[in-house]
Order: sequence, then C-alpha cells, then structure tokens
Amino acid sequence: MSLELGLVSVLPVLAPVAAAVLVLLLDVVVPGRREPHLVLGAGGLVAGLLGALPGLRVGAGEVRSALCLPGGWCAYRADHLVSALQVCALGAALVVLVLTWRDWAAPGRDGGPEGTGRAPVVTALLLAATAGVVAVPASGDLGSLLVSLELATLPTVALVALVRTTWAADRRARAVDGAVSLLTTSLVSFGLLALGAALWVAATGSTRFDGRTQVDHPQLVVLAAVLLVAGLAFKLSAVPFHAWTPITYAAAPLPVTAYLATVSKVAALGGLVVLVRALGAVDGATLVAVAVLAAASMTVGNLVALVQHDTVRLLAWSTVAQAGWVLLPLASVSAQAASAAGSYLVVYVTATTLAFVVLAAVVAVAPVARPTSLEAQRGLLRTHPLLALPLALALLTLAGLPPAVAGVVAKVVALRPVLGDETWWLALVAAVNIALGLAVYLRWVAVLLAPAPTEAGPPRSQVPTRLWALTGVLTAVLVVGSVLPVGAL
Amino acid sequence: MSGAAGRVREDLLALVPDLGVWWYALALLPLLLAAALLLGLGRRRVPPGHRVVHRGSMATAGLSALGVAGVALDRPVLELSWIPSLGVSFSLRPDGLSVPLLLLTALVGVVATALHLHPAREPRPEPVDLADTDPTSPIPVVRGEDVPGLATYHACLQVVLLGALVAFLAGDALVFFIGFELVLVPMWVLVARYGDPGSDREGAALRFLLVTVVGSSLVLLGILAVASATGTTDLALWAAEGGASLGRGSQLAVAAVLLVGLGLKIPVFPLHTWLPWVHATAPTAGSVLLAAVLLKLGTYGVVRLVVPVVPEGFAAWSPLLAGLGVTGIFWASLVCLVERDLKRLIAWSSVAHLGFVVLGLATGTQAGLQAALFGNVAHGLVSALLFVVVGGLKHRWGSADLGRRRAAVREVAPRLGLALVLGMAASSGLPGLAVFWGEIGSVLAAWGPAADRPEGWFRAFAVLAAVGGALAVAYTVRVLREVWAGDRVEPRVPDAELTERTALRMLGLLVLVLGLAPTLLLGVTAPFVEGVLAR
Amino acid sequence: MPDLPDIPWSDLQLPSLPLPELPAPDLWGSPAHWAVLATLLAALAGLGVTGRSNRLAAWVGVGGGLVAFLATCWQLYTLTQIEGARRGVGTIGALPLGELDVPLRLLVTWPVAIVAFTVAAVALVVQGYARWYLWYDPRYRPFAATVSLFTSAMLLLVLSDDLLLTLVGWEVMGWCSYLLIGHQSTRAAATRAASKALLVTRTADIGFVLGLVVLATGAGTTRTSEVVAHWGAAGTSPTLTVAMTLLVVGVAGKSALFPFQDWLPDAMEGPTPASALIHAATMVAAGTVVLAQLFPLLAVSGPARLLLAVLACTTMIGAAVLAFAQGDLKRLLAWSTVSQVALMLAVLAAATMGTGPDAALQHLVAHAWFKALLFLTTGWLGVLVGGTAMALMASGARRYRVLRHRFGWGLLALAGVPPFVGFFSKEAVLGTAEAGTAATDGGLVPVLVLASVGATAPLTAAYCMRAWLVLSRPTAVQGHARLYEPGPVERIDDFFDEPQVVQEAEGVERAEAAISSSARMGTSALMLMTLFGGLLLLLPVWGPQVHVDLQLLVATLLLMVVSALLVRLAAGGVRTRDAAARIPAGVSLAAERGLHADLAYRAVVATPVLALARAVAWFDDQVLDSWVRGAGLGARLLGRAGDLTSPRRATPGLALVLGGMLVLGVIGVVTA
Amino acid sequence: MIRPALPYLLAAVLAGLGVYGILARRHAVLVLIGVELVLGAAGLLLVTVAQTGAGGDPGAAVLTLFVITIAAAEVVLALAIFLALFRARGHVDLHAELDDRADRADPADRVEGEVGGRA
Repeated sequence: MSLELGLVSVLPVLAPVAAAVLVLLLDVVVPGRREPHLVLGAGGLVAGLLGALPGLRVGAGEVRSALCLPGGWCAYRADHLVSALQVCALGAALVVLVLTWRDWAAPGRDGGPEGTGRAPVVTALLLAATAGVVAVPASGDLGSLLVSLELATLPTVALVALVRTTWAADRRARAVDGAVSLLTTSLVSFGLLALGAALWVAATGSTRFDGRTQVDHPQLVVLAAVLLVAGLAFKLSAVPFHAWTPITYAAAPLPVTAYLATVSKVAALGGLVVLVRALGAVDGATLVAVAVLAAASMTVGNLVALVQHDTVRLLAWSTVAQAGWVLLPLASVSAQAASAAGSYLVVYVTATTLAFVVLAAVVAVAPVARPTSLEAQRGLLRTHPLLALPLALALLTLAGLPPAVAGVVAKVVALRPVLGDETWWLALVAAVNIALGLAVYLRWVAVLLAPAPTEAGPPRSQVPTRLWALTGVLTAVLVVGSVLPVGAL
Repeated sequence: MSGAAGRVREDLLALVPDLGVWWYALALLPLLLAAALLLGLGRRRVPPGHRVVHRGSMATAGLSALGVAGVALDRPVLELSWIPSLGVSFSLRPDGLSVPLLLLTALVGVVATALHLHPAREPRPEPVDLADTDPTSPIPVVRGEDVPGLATYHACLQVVLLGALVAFLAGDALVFFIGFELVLVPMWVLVARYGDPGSDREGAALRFLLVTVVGSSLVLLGILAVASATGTTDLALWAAEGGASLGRGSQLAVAAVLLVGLGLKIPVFPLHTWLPWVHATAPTAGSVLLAAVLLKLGTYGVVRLVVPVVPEGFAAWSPLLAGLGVTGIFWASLVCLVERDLKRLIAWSSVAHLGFVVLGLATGTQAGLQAALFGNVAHGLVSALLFVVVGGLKHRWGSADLGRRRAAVREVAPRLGLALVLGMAASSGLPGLAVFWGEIGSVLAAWGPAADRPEGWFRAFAVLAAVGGALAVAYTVRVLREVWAGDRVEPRVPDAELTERTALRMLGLLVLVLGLAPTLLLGVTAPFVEGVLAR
Repeated sequence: MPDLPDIPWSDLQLPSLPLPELPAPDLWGSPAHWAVLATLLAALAGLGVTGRSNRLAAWVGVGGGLVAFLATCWQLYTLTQIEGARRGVGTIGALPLGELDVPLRLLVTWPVAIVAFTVAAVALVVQGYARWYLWYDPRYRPFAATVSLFTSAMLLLVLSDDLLLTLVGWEVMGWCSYLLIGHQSTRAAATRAASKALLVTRTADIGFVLGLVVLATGAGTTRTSEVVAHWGAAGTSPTLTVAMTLLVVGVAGKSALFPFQDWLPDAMEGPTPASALIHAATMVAAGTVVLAQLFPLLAVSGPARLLLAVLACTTMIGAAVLAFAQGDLKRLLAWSTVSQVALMLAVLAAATMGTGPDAALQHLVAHAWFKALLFLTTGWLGVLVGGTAMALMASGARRYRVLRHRFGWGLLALAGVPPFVGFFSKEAVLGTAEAGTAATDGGLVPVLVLASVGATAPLTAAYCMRAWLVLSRPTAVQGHARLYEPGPVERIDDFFDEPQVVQEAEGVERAEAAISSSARMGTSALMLMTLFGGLLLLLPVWGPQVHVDLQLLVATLLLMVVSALLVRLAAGGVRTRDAAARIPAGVSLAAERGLHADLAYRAVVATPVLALARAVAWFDDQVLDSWVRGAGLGARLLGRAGDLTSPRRATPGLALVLGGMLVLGVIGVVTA
Repeated sequence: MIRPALPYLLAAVLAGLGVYGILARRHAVLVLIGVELVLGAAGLLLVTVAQTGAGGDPGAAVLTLFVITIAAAEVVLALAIFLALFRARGHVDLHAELDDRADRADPADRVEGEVGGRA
C-alpha cells in the first residue's frame, strides 16, 4: 500500500507542529530565553498561514489533498472552505500568540524574569493545539478527526491551568478550577465522540468520509451522527454543552480565553463541517437536532449575556449565542450550509478576536481595580476613542448591524439556507435573537458612549504598540469586510 | 406623467449638467465624509466650535440635497457587483416611487441639520398660577451654542440621512436592508445621548432600537425567503416576477413576516406603542427625522417589497391590514384627545395618518396606492413641520406637558403659532394642504376596493376612517385651544429664530404647494403605480 | 276671500334684454379662475408678504375681493354670450388616480354665476368694512387673509363641477369659520365658540364626506355633472338613498339645522364682519348650493328628502321662535339666519324635478343681501353704543339716523315685505312648495314645508317687528341725539393711513364714532341691493316653473301684519319697547342659551368620546404597551434566571452534557 | 451474518456503567474511570464491528488503537490537572463550587466595596 504524501498541502498542519517541536528543542539548547520561542512560534504559524493561502484560490469542487491512498481516498482534504477556516484559525492563533507576549515581558516575582520556563511550554501548547485545529476540518476519516480534535482540545486545558506564577494563589486556584471544568466536559464529550464514532462505523461499515458511504442502518447512522454532534458541540459551546464556557473563560488568562473563544471554535465547526459533508448524502434527520441546538444556544446565550456585568463573561455568553448562529445554517439541507456556517464563523472569529485585543489593551491601561468589568469601560469613547471605536465596530459586527456591514452579511449568509428551506420557526427564533443580541452588545456600546466618570485616575500605562498594531489590522479587516463583503465562502 | 409635470421636468433637465452616476457621489459621499470628519473632529481635545460644526453639517446636507435633486431629475442607474457570492450588486435605481421620498429626505435633512441643538438643562421652573409667575424667569436661549458632543450629534444626523437615501435608492433588496438598518444605531445614539434628560432617554432609545430591530429582522427573513425562491435579490426582477415562483402558502408566510416587520416600523396598530415614547424623548431633529424619514422606510418597504412581490399574499392579508390601519386612525385620534404631552400627541397623530396610508395601500387599487404614496410624503412634510414647532416649544417651555399653564403661543410667539396652526390644520386634513388628498383618496379607494378584496369590510373601514378624520379635527381644536389661544403672556418665550423660521417656511410652503397642486406629486408616482397594479 | 288668479313666475320676469356684442376675450383663463384665484392669492399674500403693514394687507384683501367681484360680473356677461349658458373649465388638471376619474373641473351656469356674483359682492363689502371695524386690531392682517380665503372657498364650492372641489371648498370654509369666530383668541368665549363651530360642523361632515365618497365611487368619477347623470340614469337605489341621506346630514351640520343648530348663534363671538360673511353668503348657505347641484339625485331619494324636510321645518320654526326671545340683536339675527337657511333647504326638499331647485338659490341670494346689511349695520351700531345687547341697542336707529334706513330696509326684507328682495324670494319659495304639493298630490314633504313656511312668515315678521320697535324707540331726550350727530358722520381715510395706536383720548373716541367711507359705501350698496335685488331674482335666467298664488300671498301678508301688530301691542307697556320682555325670565334665559343644546352635545357626544379616549389611552398604556415592557423585563428576568441556574460545578455540567445528548438522540431517532 | 449479541450487550453495559459513574460520582478519579468505561465501550464496539460488520475495512480496528491512545493521553493530562486541583484546593471533589461569582455581583455594590476598601 503506497501512500501519496503531498507534504506541501499539509503544510498548514505540519508547520505549527514542527514549530512546536523546535520550540521545545530550542528550550533545551538555550534555556531561560523568551524571544526566540516567540519568533519561532510565530514563524511556524506564518508558515502554516502561507501554506493555507493557496487553498483560498482553488475553485469550487477542487480539493488540495494529501496522504492519499491509491484508491483515491485521502486522509487530508482541503477545499476552499477548509482553507479559509485554516487561514482564519492560524491568523487568530497568531493574534493570540502576540497577545501572550506580555507573559514573557513581565518581570517575575522578585523583579527578575519568571523562572518557570513557561514560555516554551505555552508556545508549544499553543502551536500544538493550533495544529490540531487546522487539521480537524481537513480530516478525511474518523481517525484523523478524533486525533486532531483531541490535539486541539487537550493543550488548551493545560493552557488554562498554566497561569503565571506572579498571580495570587486564589487566582491561580481559580484557573485550575476553570481547567477542571473544561477538562471534565471534554472528557465526557470525547467519550460520546468515541461512542458515536463506533456507532458510525457500525452503521456505515467504514471509518472514511469519502462520500461513498453505504448505509446499512439508517437509524444507527442518525444516532451516531447525533452522538458525534453532541461530542463536538461542547467545543462550540452550544447549549446544553456550554456549562464550562463562562467558568473557564472567566478563570483562564485573557489570551487563553481569546484562544478558546476563537481558534477552538474553528475546530468545532471544522468537525461539524466534516460530519455534515459525510452525512450529506446519507440523511437529513440530524437537522432537527441541530436546529434545536442552534435555537437553544442563541436564545440562552443572548438572554444570559443580557445580565452580565463582566465583559469577559459577557463575551463567554455571547460565544454561546454565536455558536447558535454558526449552527443555524447547518440545520438545512442546502448545499451551501457548510459554507454558510464557515463564513459566519470567520466573521465571528475576526470580530471576537478584535474585541479581545481591545479588552487586553483596556486591561493594560485601565486604572481601576477590576478592568474587565463593564463599569470600568464607562466613557471609553471619550478617554480612548481609538480603542472604543474598534470595540464598537467589533460589537456591532457581532450584533449584525450597520455600519458593520460584515456582520449583517454574515447574518444574511447564515439565515439564507434556513429560509431556503422555509423552516419558519427557526427563522423566527433567529429573528428574535437578532434583537436580543443587539440588546446585549448595545448595552456594552452604551457604556462606551456614556460620559466618562470624573474621578477616573490617570491611565496606568500606555497601550503597548503591538496591541495598537493588532487593533489596527483587525479593524482594517472588518472595515474592508464591510465595504466589500465576501459573503459566502 | 401628466403633461405639465413632464414639461417642467424636461425644462429642468435641460438646465442641469449631465453628471450621470456622479450625481450619486454628490448625493451620498458628502454625508459619508462629513460623518467621518465630524466623528474625528469630535474626538479632539478641543472640539470645534458650534458654528463650524453646524454650518458644515448644514452645507453637507445642502450639497447632498443638490445631488439628490440631480438624481431625481436625471434618474441615473448604478450597477456595481458587490457581493458576488450572494449575487448581490450595489445597484441604485430611483423610480417614481422613490424620487418623492428622496427629495423629502434631502429636504428634511437640511431642516434637521439646520436646527440648533441645545444643551440639556434642568426644566424651567413652571409657575402654576398667574400669581406665581416670575416675570424675571430666564428666557431660554434658542440660538446656537457650544454643546458637548455637537460634532457626534451632527455625524449621527448625517449617517441617518445616508442610510435613508441608500434605502430609498436601492435597487437591490439587500442594499435596501442595509440602508434600512444603517439608520438605527445613529438614531439610537441621538435619542439616548441627546434626548430629553427629563425622561428615561436610554430606555426610550433601547425600546426604539429593539422594536425596530425585531421589525427589520423579520424584514430580513422575508427578503431572504423571496431571495431563495427567486434566486436573486434584484428588486426589479422581483417586481417583474410578481410572486410567480412562490406558492400560495409561501406568499402568505412571506407577506405576513414582511408586513409585521414593516408594520413595526410604520407603525401599524397594535405595534405602535414605541413611537410616542421615542418622540417624546428624542431631540427635535431626531423627531423630525424619525417622523419624516424613518417611518417612511416602513411604508416604502411595503410598497417595494410586498405589494408587487407577493401580490397574492398581500391581497390575503390586506383586509386585516386595512382593519388595523383604521383601528390605528381611531385609536390614535382618541388618545390624542386626552394625551398630556404635546410631543407625544403629535406622535400619536402620526400613527393616525399612517393609518390612512395603510388603508390606501391595502385597497389594492391604483387610487388607493396613489393616495397612500401621496399621504406618505404629505405626512412626512407635515410631521416634520409640527415637530420643528413642538420641539422648539418644548425647548422653550422646558417640557411639553399640556397640563401646565403657559403663555399663549399666539401672543408671545406668533410665528411659531402660525406654523402650529398650519401644521395642525394640515394634520387634521384641511383641503388645500397636503394631507387632505391622501386621506380622501384613501377613503375613496376603501369604498371601492380592488375586486379581490372583501367590499363590505372595506366599506366599513371607509366609514370608520371618515369618523377618524373628524376626530383629528377634535384633537386639533384641543391643541390650538390649549396651546395657541389664550390671554397669558407669561412666562415669555422667544419666537422662532432664523433657522427655525427658514425651516418652517420651506416645509409650510411645500405643504401648501402639494395641497394646491397635488398633481405635481401624483404625476411622479403614477407611472410606478400603473406598473405595479396594471398586471 | 276673493278668488285671486295664479300668476306664472315667467310673467313676472324681466324681458330678455339684447346685450351688446362686446368682445369677450378670456385673458389667461376664465372669469371663474380669476374669481377663485384672486381671493386665494389675496389670502396667501395677506399672510405671507404683507409684513407688518395693515394698510398693505387691506389693499391686498380688498384688491382680491375686487378682482373677484369684477370677475364674477364679467362672468355674468360672458354667460350671455355663450350658447346654452354653460361653461366648463379645468383647474389643476385631472388627478391621476387610476380607476377613479377626478377631472377637477369648474362649471358655470346662470344660477351659479349669480350666486357667485352675490358672494363676491358681499365679500368685497365685508372686506372694506372689516378694515374699518378692525382698525385697532393687531390681528387685522390674518383676519383679512382669512376672509379672502373664505371667499375663495365659497366661490370654489359654488363654481365647482367636481365633488372633490366641493369638498375642498366646504372644509376650507369650516376651518376659516373657526379662525374667524376665534379671531379674538385671548377671549375664552371666542375660542370656545370657534371650537364648537368647527367640531359640530366637522362631525356632521362625516356624513358629507361619506356621501360624496359613495356617489363618486359608484359613478367612477368625481365630476358632479357625470355623477348626477350616472345616478340619475340608475334611478332610485338604496345606495343612492344612503348617500343622499348622509349628504343631508352633512348639510344639516354646516347649515345649522336641528340638531346641529347650536353652533351658529355662538358664532356671534366672532367680529361682526365675520358673522356677516358666515351668515350672509357663504358657509351656512353652502349646503343649499351643494344640494341644488345634486338636486336631481335628491329628488329621487325619498327618505333623504323627508329627513331634510323634517330637520329644516323643525329648525325653521324653532329658530324663528328662539330669535324672538333673544336679548342680543346679533343673536337674534343669528337665529333668524338659522331659520332662513332652513327655509332654503326646506324648499329643496319640497321642490320637484319640474320646479327645480332655483327657488332655494334665489332665497340664498336675497338672504345674502339683507342679512349682510343687517349684520354690518348692527356691528356699526355696536361700535357706536358699545355692545349688541338689546338694552344697549335701544333707540339706536333714532340716535344715529344714518343707520335708520339700513335697519329698516334690512328688517323689511327679512320679513318679506314687498318690494324688498326678501319678498320675491319668499314668493318663489312658497310657489315652489305649492307646486310640489300639487305635483305630488299633497305629499307629506311639500305639505310639511308649505305649512312651515307659512308659519314661519308671521314669526319672522314678529321678531323683525320686535327688533325694529326696540331700535327705533324714541329717546326720552331726543335732543341728546342731536349732540351725537352734529352733522354727517366723521370719515377717516382708511386706505392711506396706518392706525395710530397711541392717540389722544378724544381722537380715539372720534375715530370710533366715525366710519370709513368704504365701509359706509359698502353698506349703502347692500341697502340698494336689498331694495332692488328683487330685479336680480326676476332675471329671465332662473328657471322655476312656478306660479305665484296671489291668494296665498295675500293670506301670508295678512298674517304677517297681524303678528306685527300683536308684537306692537305686546311692546306697548315696556320701557324699552321690547316685546320679548313679556316672556317669562326663565324661558327667555333658556332661549338665549339655545335651549341648552350645549348640554345635550356634551352628554351625547363629548362625554362619551372623552371617556372612550381615556379608556383607550389607559388600555394602550397598560395593556398594549405592557407587552413591550414585559418583553424587556421578561428577557432580563429570564437572563437572570439563566445566569443563576447555569452550573457552577463540574458534575451538573456533565449531567447537562449527557442529558443534552439524550435529548438530541431522542429528537434524532424520532424524526428519522 | 451472525449478530454478535454478546459483545454489543457488553458494550452497552459498559457505556451505561460509565455514564452512571460520571453522573453519580463526585470524586474526580472515579469520574475519570467512568469516562474510561465509556471509552472502553466504544473500543469494544469498534473491535466487534471490525470483526463482523465492516467489510474488511481495517480502519475500524485501527480506530480502536487511536481511541486507546487518546484515552491514555487524556488520563495523563487529567491526572495532572487533578493534582493541580488538589494542590490549589486541597480536594478533588467535582461537586465543589468552581465558579467564583464575585464579578457577577451587582456593580453598584462593588463600587461601594471598592470605595470602602480604599478608605
């Protein structure tokens, strides 16, 4: 059995993995340094990004495949949508990597550098998880799917727990709590996923997703698909698999939260896309289940986000709501469903990343004790207009309201397949949730717009240049996306 | 188009330079640039003075109005591929339906930017009786002043105008929708930040936003349903197809969703409760824009997205729609008889007027549609006029409560008084002023609706609408008696100042011209109406 | 009683005079256009461009009136030059209303042209008079503009050949009456009266609007002549009956028929020129014009005619009785207007297709002349004596001799004494009613009308006599009158002066005692028309095919004389020579309050409507809006509940995951 | 084809036991064992299918190996986290409160508290 490798196509996955290994090796060679790890990690991500970019140009129906068997089946298949998801994940991971810079730059407990050697570990974990995320949507069989999914999940658990030693003890304990929450959910979900995989094999007789699946037991396929969806949904924070989300988001370091809120979602959606494509020919019966998931997620997420007083928690619940929007198009039989969900996810990831970047900047400069609270951002538009405007843009994108046309178009793309099916009940739930979501995000925007509190002290420090750069780049992406929306991928 | 109007148009066309699609640049770009510039300027440590901002904003609106006039005369067509993956093109295509509304928007834009914004103050102490009158109570300032956030305020006005213009110009459903939604955030800011500090302005703003967003979400659903059935978002193609690719059930569903969504915006009874709150709170320019432009988006949407696109669905819902419209006329007019806040009262009268518009639309006849389109524009002018007056009065009085005793407007501010009489007379359907033709046309059309409408119901609606017209006179009389007439001259308030006078003159003149020569407007809309209903 | 012959009306008419063949160029439109537009433009200019100058406003107002007057005169002439004496012209072009044909045209025929002439003439006089009357009024300019607008609206209504144009004129007049009556808006009574006038008439207008709508949509056009042709051809139908009944209700409101009568006497709160205009030629008579234009339809709608007859006859007699009991001369005249307008409408109900509606229009014209005269003279005297109450007015015609003939002729004409104009019109009315009786062989409606007219004539004579007795009471010290009238009254030149607000006290008094030449000239012209206006009614262009029953004539005159004598007798012992003083105080008070119709309006309409409005406002706020509020609150509460119940421990989260899996599995398997 | 009922039954029992363990136990390691039982059920199912159902696709059997490997990795990580939890909190009770609600409190109270703290 000969295997066609096609390593160029796998570069998006290989480059981060290789970088992760190199980072660890480098740590052995030159211990106690930070910058080289970062540069190496960034290099790996950029290389992956460059490797994925050509995939954006492939036409409809074309696939960049690798690890192929002579029969034509490939374990790695990246078409246009998958490449887009990969680019999105790698880009977001790069942003998170830059966000974590502060972990390296800050002094240790006694004024000197932190001596735990966290830097290479964190970098390596980040790279490994990203490699997993990138591999998920491209997987061509159940085995690759399971492996890459766990590769995407397990390092993030470690990342949540690996907090800075300079933190207070109870803050670190909270981080561990967050990790426990994420870990237990992911464990159980993996159990479900494995069961689902087994049932899938039992029902279809194959572990490969090659579109030529023969169906022996339709009900079994549905059950398997539902179990697989349930196993994947936790990663997407869909209700009722969302319980870990607010706990972990609030407990983890901000860059890691950003990672969980953005890059991880790509993995979840990637898995779902693979699944939906494999199911596509088989059956449409999981649709109702997905529809229920979507409706419940967006409603619960928005409702609870409405009463949050902490921005990170608000973003956590907003993630839950947005998960519903990502799932929404998948509830239809339309051929564009996967692409619509992917398109929505890209917009969501961009906007959420921008929100987290701004949040990181605010945390860096805010003079108050609790910088992530909503109250701390009162009057931000007066005090830091260049932070507040991008944040408002990001929030409006999430809400889907002009002038953030990108968000509107994303909502349009997500809703279109549902209305193509005329699933009116779901569409109506979605419509109500547009309004609910607006209430959520505009509550935040209103705080930004409000007059600044007079007793606010001087800013603690300047916003670091790298955050300015990230804000600028992401804002530019959103603005361009609003002027010339891409629409469906 | 009737001969006279056609000739006038040709003569005017010969005069204007042929800028083609560049008219759009003239109409839209100034607004965009000014909004960006004002937002930028407002963020500076030392914000620019009110004169710079006010005049710049006014000039922008004027420039844009010029562009809109050019668009209205030239009617160029712009088609740019915009979102190829969704088959959406950025197409701007004015026709007989949109041209009057475009001109209305441009005019109201000039008026709204011309009005001064005043800093939020504590309401003036109100003497409850003649004995308590404090002759030295400060006379409120109505001239321009440096107000914090003035630049942002004007930027919001510009964006609202931009959105409305885009929505009216759009030849593509999605472009329409984006324009439709673009107005929401700036309007929300206008109400929440510059609204009446004496009331719950943030609550009112949020209520406005959420209710209208629920409406626009439903509109989006309808648009997408039609788009997936027809495979295009081009409005001209939709109208040409006339719902052929939608089954009866789909037509009913799409029409229902669209009508509820747009009905929230218009607003149609019983979805109207947000309007009085928002009007009572919004700053004057905000009220003017809301009444004259934003509500028009709803009726425009019905004529654009429902009537020609899902005719069968619309016909099925139209008796209910007409019934709700008539109930709205009745309901709002009755509330006007006891409402204590003058601004809210004017807002309620808007609900009544739009009831007539809805009734006309629902009849499904050319006469009804013509009357509705006419009534739409007429209501825009009249409500803008009334809100300029009432907003000015509210600023001068410190509140718009009718329960307090105040100086008679006719005695202390005769110019405002005259405008108030004109506006209220027009609002009560006085012939010779604009609103009359729309209302009587609606009643005429309702008595003889289209063949597929239940005649008995519509006749009953016509009777109720006529009774509602009499109620309009009743509340008009009430307002004039409580505000305009009387012998008190304390506390003194200043009369209309230059910008208000100019705005009132322009609006009043147009109300009069449309009332005396309705053919000017009816001639513009007639080809469109024939095109829609001739099938 | 000797058997007297019937004289056909055509025998009384003047011979058709051959008019010289003057060139009749229509410069820029027809005279109808000029008449309507001149007054309309005068109204707009009066509001818009006169600035602060009363003088300019007066020029504009009177100028507009003059142009209209000349145009209507010219129109009379042009009609003689037109074959068939019908002339239709367009206005602003047809409205493109799709299925409905709305040509918006005007139509001039002889009766219409004469009515227009009368309207324009009275309006011109009123404009000139108002300049004097409102000399010190700071609001003269809006008043003049409103009068112009009022005139324009009435001319439009008279000349209209389109139901919509009729409605335009109709409603505009209603509004103008509001502004005119409420002119002195600082007085609560004036504002109240104005509001009442507008509300009552507009309420009745619901019927008018609906009637027009029914007629127009049924015919598919709003052109009056075509509407008449269409429905006339269709014959009697329930729809037509309903439409005409609704129209009659509307007309009843505007013409102050029972039960809408009460607004008109209250309208006396307005300045006297406004009262003259409203009462004489325009608003209250508009209903007559409209029904005359639609007469062929009214004639075939039995119930509508019956309703009209009952309302008109009730009003006619009741108002005449009330007029007698008023303690104020202006209110007396107001009630007499109510009575006289009811007379015009009653004859429309009694007329048949054979007689046509012209008698009503003739009475309209006649009434316009003498009622305008009476009002303007009353206003004049009111200025001189400081009020219009009977007590103040007593001896007025003696003290100011210049008023004597004006009052005398006016009252004689009102009473219908030959050879004044009122006599001719009343004969035409009687003749028409009698012809109706004959044609329908003693039908209910004509008999009712005939009886009521017969009963009204002596009542009218009675209150005229009463007024005259009071006015011409010899003063105890006649010499005092000499003091007040040292010669011809002072004149002031109103068109070339601005009123000087700061004047010496003596100057003010003199100015007030004087009257301007134009105002005086106007009343003189009216006086002449009161005497010679009968000639206008005898022109050969009227077409009533009626006979003057001399027997009836004599009987009526006798009755009138008797009632006048009775009044004289009753007035005998009274110091003010006021016969009404014999009426018990309670009754008199009730009569002055219009028999408390106000309370009835309030109880039947205003109170229930306001109660309903309060209920609606409450419902809107508490029930409808509560959905919106509830949604906001509910979302927040749900959110809080969701926040509180979202798991904080690992195990419930795991249970949720497994439970969710179970639910999804069930959904998947069930729907598969 | 023979239906191998016994292995399927065993897989079902294992999965049920695992789910029961997850739901009923609060000791972290016991929950972990519950998850392992579910994974075992999946593995058993896969092996059975590989032997009977799947038409010669070796993937099913290989997948079992994958699952086992991943499970091992998970256990390592899980035990590490539990250790950290024990160090931080002194227990490995999964029913303990994980979420610190301090930042959920009403902002008004919090501001007051802060002011008081500064004073």
